[in-house]
Amino acid sequence: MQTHKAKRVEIIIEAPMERRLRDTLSKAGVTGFTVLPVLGGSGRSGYWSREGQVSRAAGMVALVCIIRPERLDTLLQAAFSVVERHIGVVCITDCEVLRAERF
Amino acid sequence: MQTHKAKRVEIIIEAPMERRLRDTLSKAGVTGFTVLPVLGGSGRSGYWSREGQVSRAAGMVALVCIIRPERLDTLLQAAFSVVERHIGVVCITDCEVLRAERF
Amino acid sequence: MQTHKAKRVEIIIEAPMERRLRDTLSKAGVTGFTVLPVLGGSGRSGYWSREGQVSRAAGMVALVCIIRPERLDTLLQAAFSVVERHIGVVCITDCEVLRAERF
Amino acid sequence: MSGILGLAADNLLSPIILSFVLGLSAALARSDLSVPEAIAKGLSIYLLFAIGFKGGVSVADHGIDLRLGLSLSAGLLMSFTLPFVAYALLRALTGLGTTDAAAVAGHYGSISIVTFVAATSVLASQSIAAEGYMVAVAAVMEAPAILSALWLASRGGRTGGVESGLWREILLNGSIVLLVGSFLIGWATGPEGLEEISSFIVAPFKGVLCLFLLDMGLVAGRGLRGSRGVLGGGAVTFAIIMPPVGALIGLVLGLAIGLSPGGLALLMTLAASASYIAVPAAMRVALPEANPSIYLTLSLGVTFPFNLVLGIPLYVAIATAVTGG
Amino acid sequence: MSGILGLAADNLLSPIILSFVLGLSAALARSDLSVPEAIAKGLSIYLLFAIGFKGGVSVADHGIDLRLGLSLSAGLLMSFTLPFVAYALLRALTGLGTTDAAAVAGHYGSISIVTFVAATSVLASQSIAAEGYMVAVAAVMEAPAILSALWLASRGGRTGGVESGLWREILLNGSIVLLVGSFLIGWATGPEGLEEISSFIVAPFKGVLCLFLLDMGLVAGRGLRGSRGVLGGGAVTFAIIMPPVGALIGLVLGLAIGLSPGGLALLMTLAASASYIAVPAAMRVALPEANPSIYLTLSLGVTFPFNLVLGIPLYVAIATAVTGG
Amino acid sequence: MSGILGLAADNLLSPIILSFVLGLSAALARSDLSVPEAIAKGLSIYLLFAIGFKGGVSVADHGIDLRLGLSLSAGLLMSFTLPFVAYALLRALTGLGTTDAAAVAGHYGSISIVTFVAATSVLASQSIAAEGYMVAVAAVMEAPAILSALWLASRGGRTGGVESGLWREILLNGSIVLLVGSFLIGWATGPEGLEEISSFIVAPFKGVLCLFLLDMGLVAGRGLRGSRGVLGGGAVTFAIIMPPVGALIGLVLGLAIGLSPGGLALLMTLAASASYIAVPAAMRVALPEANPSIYLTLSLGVTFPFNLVLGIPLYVAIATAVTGG
Ligand SMILES: Nc1ncnc2c1ncn2[C@@H]1O[C@H](COP(=O)(O)O)[C@@H](O)[C@H]1O
Ligand SMILES: Nc1ncnc2c1ncn2[C@@H]1O[C@H](COP(=O)(O)O)[C@@H](O)[C@H]1O
Ligand SMILES: Nc1ncnc2c1ncn2[C@@H]1O[C@H](COP(=O)(O)O)[C@@H](O)[C@H]1O
Ligand code: NA
Ligand code: NA
Ligand code: NA
Repeated sequence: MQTHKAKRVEIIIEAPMERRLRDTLSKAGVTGFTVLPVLGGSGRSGYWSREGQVSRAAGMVALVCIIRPERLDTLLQAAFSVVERHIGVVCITDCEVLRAERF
Repeated sequence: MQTHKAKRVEIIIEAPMERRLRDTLSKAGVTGFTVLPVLGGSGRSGYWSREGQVSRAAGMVALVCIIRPERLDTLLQAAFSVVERHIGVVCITDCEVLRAERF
Repeated sequence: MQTHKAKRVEIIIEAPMERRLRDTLSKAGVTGFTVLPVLGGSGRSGYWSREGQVSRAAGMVALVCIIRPERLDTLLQAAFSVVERHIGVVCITDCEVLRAERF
Repeated sequence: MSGILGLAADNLLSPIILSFVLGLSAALARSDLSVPEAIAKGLSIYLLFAIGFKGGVSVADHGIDLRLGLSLSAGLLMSFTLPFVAYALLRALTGLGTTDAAAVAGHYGSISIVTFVAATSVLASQSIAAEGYMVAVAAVMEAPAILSALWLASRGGRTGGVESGLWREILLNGSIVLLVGSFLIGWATGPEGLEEISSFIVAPFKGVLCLFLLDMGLVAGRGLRGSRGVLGGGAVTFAIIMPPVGALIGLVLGLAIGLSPGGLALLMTLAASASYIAVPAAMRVALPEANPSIYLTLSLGVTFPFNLVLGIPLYVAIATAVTGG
Repeated sequence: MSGILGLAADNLLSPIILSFVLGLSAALARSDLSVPEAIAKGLSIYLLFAIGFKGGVSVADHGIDLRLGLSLSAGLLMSFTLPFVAYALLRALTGLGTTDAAAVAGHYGSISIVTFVAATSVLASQSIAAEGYMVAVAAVMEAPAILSALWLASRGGRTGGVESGLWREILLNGSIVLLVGSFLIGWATGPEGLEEISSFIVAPFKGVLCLFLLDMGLVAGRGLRGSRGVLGGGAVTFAIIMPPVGALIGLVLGLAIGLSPGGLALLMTLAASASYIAVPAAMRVALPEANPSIYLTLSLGVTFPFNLVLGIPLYVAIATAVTGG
Repeated sequence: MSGILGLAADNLLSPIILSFVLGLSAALARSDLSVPEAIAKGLSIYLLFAIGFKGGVSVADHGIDLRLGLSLSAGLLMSFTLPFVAYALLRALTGLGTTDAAAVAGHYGSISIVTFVAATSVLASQSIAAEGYMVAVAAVMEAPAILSALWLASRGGRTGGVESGLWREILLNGSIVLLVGSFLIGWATGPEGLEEISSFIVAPFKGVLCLFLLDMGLVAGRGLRGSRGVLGGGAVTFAIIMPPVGALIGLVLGLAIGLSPGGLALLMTLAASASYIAVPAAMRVALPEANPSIYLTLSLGVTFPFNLVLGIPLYVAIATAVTGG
């Protein structure tokens, strides 16, 4: 089938920052994304898991955003402004999509 | 280690369509996939999150399917027949797998 | 923005094996990863979903690990030693990351 | 009239209504208060199980009468026909297209089980008895409206073919199965069965309902916030006019059947309430072109609070007045 | 015999059994009714906590006697040896390979705590007292069978080395820790402790058990549907013969120890029941080659319903008959 | 003194404390026992709703007096100033940097609602009455400490600008809204409202608290295990000294206001307790450089158990002693 080149950006970030990331993306005109739950993880700040948390506050989420290649930099700039001081990871992959008009 | 080329297809779709997507994939001979939960998202039909839902009905799920490159088109055709009239996203990435005999 | 080449490895594995996989990765020096929940799936051993499970025991999880290309083989070797006798999938994608010093 | 207002005021000051108001206010004020999805589903399983079981026990206790069959038929009839009434009203009051109007209409033929539960709890607190089998009437009213909605939508040019598998899904949806199943269990085990588990399904019932309505308030409030601008005044008017219209039809049928005051009030409540679980799920599959914001906001954001706060005391007052109960 | 049938019929009409049947039917009819995973886990935490606590309080109340040590030893002995009996039966009745047969055998040496809970609730409704420490016997029977299963599997050529870490995992698995822990809490706080929380752990207990068994029915039904064709008649026969065989061994040991009628019925139930939580998890790690569909379906889909519906009333009847209680 | 030790011993043997100890031990022994996140959140919604509601009912019952305003002011004052006391102690006792010390200090100005709940339940079991509005005092003490912490951190060179939106988030955080909301509902519906739902929010309360504390024990234990090596002896000393220091300030203010013995004990408990929900979430956003392991471990792993086991009986004993109650 006919597919179109795009970029898939995955941002793993602390749950209390999710709303801010969403707001910043919206302001940058990025309105398509999906948020996935995260059970636990490990990084420079050690290992954590939901089980060891009193509240959702200390958990993380993964935000996946598929975007046209030419808009990637806008997205990254916006995301970086939020992620900068915080823990978390930003990972970009080449991908292809059906229904390009959606992105 | 020895790896083999494959395609990773990610389909984000409304939860009430999950069973139909699975059935259609099975009929097309696609029997390997994994379904991940989704917390919320945003797209042309606006922002939603599980919190704002009375029932799981209005939520979405992400189905990830790793498949041999030559079978990609069969998969996309099948997926498209389900996704067509519905909201959601299909995203294809090149990938490599261990244990190729599994796909 | 400035990005750096990396590999994204996704390992879908039985939940009771998660701790072992984590321990093995740690021993191999892989200390950055994220664990996502899985709702269900299908493979050679048939279809399963959380709904049909008495305990979390029989479920699966997805571990995502972003790693420098040169360390990929160490990771795969470690992962394979755990996954080998078990069901599950290992999938590797090329990706790019911000803040390379983190990986 | 002042009696009705008094009832409404009493009703307003019940912990149940105030919990709903708390949830609604919290959501509108954008608090992050939320009830986990699993807990909300757990609470609704509890409520369905308890209400079904108690209905069955009451049938075991008082026996079934001829009115059972008539009531079930009345429920079926209303579920089939109310969507046509709703559709006509929608076309008159709003600018909604065929598909959206049909989808909304389907919701108003079906029922809201929580509205039903709230009504039973108002009746209980006023010691008004009702036929136990009204729970079964609620169950049969869930699905038929979907058929009417799809038929209405198909007139608008949509193919309207209902995919095989959808019917099983609708008829065997979790709420119906649990409600009917626990009704049958209650019927089979009777008062002794109830005694065994009454400190689980009777004593804490109202408190659980409070927490559930807290969550309903949160969801309704989030829905209202998210759909600002989607709805015009006409649609909102519809969502307030339709419940009394439905209740009136329920009243006429219920009187004809000869229901008790409590049963009458419940039949009116069923007719007046709108679905927000079974029908939306079916519409996502069968009418994906219809906009979910519209039907969910009307049903959950407008009609549900209306019935909870004003509708139920009104229906109870009218039912007791006309039956002289 | 007719007494046993009468008991079985009574048992069949209890809300607990009917809730299980409702879940089973819903799953077999492919309804989408489901209990969220978190709720199911929450219910099981409640049940384990309540049953452990009440067992401990009863020990605090009646004191321990010499039979406590003997009962624990009998439990350990059965958990170690029943897998060999099961393995022999499996090799005789089915065509399962060494690994699969060993994995299944392990499940039948261990126990199902919900079956135990259901038995205590049948005893309670017939006012038959039982030793409080039977809860501790249940706890010690969870794990040893795993060792026997791995030994059986290793004979079939598998290396069978049990990875370090697995033992801690098995012995400190959540259910055992919660059961033993709440047993100790109940013992320490005694009847005053129970009074403080009895309206939480005693009054609503049976109702919670209903919802839990509804979910067990759903899971068992989905399991049965998913594994059509996997199991032959021989395997199913095994899953129905093995429980009475285990119960018989439990009866002999319990009589030798001199347990009360209630304690005897519980020991028989423990011996007759098969694990579906602790052992499957251990098998996924230690015997990944064994097919989970086989052991889960037999244990949860066949043996569990058998014990729930026929086994328990049978064991209770026999225990009271032989002790003349 | 021996009276206090006796109380502490009694307290130690309550099912509530023992459940916490069970959770703690299970986590330290690396058992996989865990309470699903959704259940833990559901339990805390229940506790907040029940404690708020009962507080409101008690105000409806006994009326408000002049002391209400004074108590709220005292709460505000303490929440603002305790962080400065804590900060000074931290700089004296530990080598923590400005940001980490400020973040920790903020936690000790705010409160732990579960510690408060545990204290009310100790009071209830000793039949010591307390002012119902202490729940409102708890609510106002949640947030102000955050402001003090950010101010302290900003002195250390950080910009400290509090992002718009964070304040709404802090003031409308779920716990505060639920606590204040259910307090108002309880106040509005009064004793009749309580009667309607008391078999839900009164009878099973203590049992639910047991399960919640089981989970708190698990979380605290996992936290302690995960943060070995992060904390020095100085920090741990702080986490044990700060509660009595806070309680002393609470005692002085409470005596000045003229609170009842129960109210006094609760004000001391609030002052002594440290936040582990509202403040950590705010710190993740506003002070991401601060290390969460430090503040969570001190608050949840050291101060919380200290208050639960020793602090509360101590504060209750002192409060009753000084008021001669
Ligand atoms: N290399 C990585 N691959 C995947 N996820 C990571 C990686 N590094 C960090 N993370 C995630 O980001 C969180 C914070 O990482 P850090 O900022 O390194 O402490 C971790 O808990 C993981 O969930
Ligand atoms: N660009 C995108 N990237 C990732 N997910 C998306 C994107 N667009 C839409 N989605 C997901 O698909 C859902 C429906 O999108 P839409 O059909 O555009 O309303 C959204 O709620 C998101 O979960
Ligand atoms: N091709 C695939 N793509 C994505 N996930 C898969 C695939 N094959 C297997 N899986 C996942 O791995 C699990 C076990 O697969 P298997 O070992 O083939 O039974 C399945 O239940 C799926 O969750
Ligand atoms: Na209706
Ligand atoms: Na057994
Ligand atoms: Na404090």
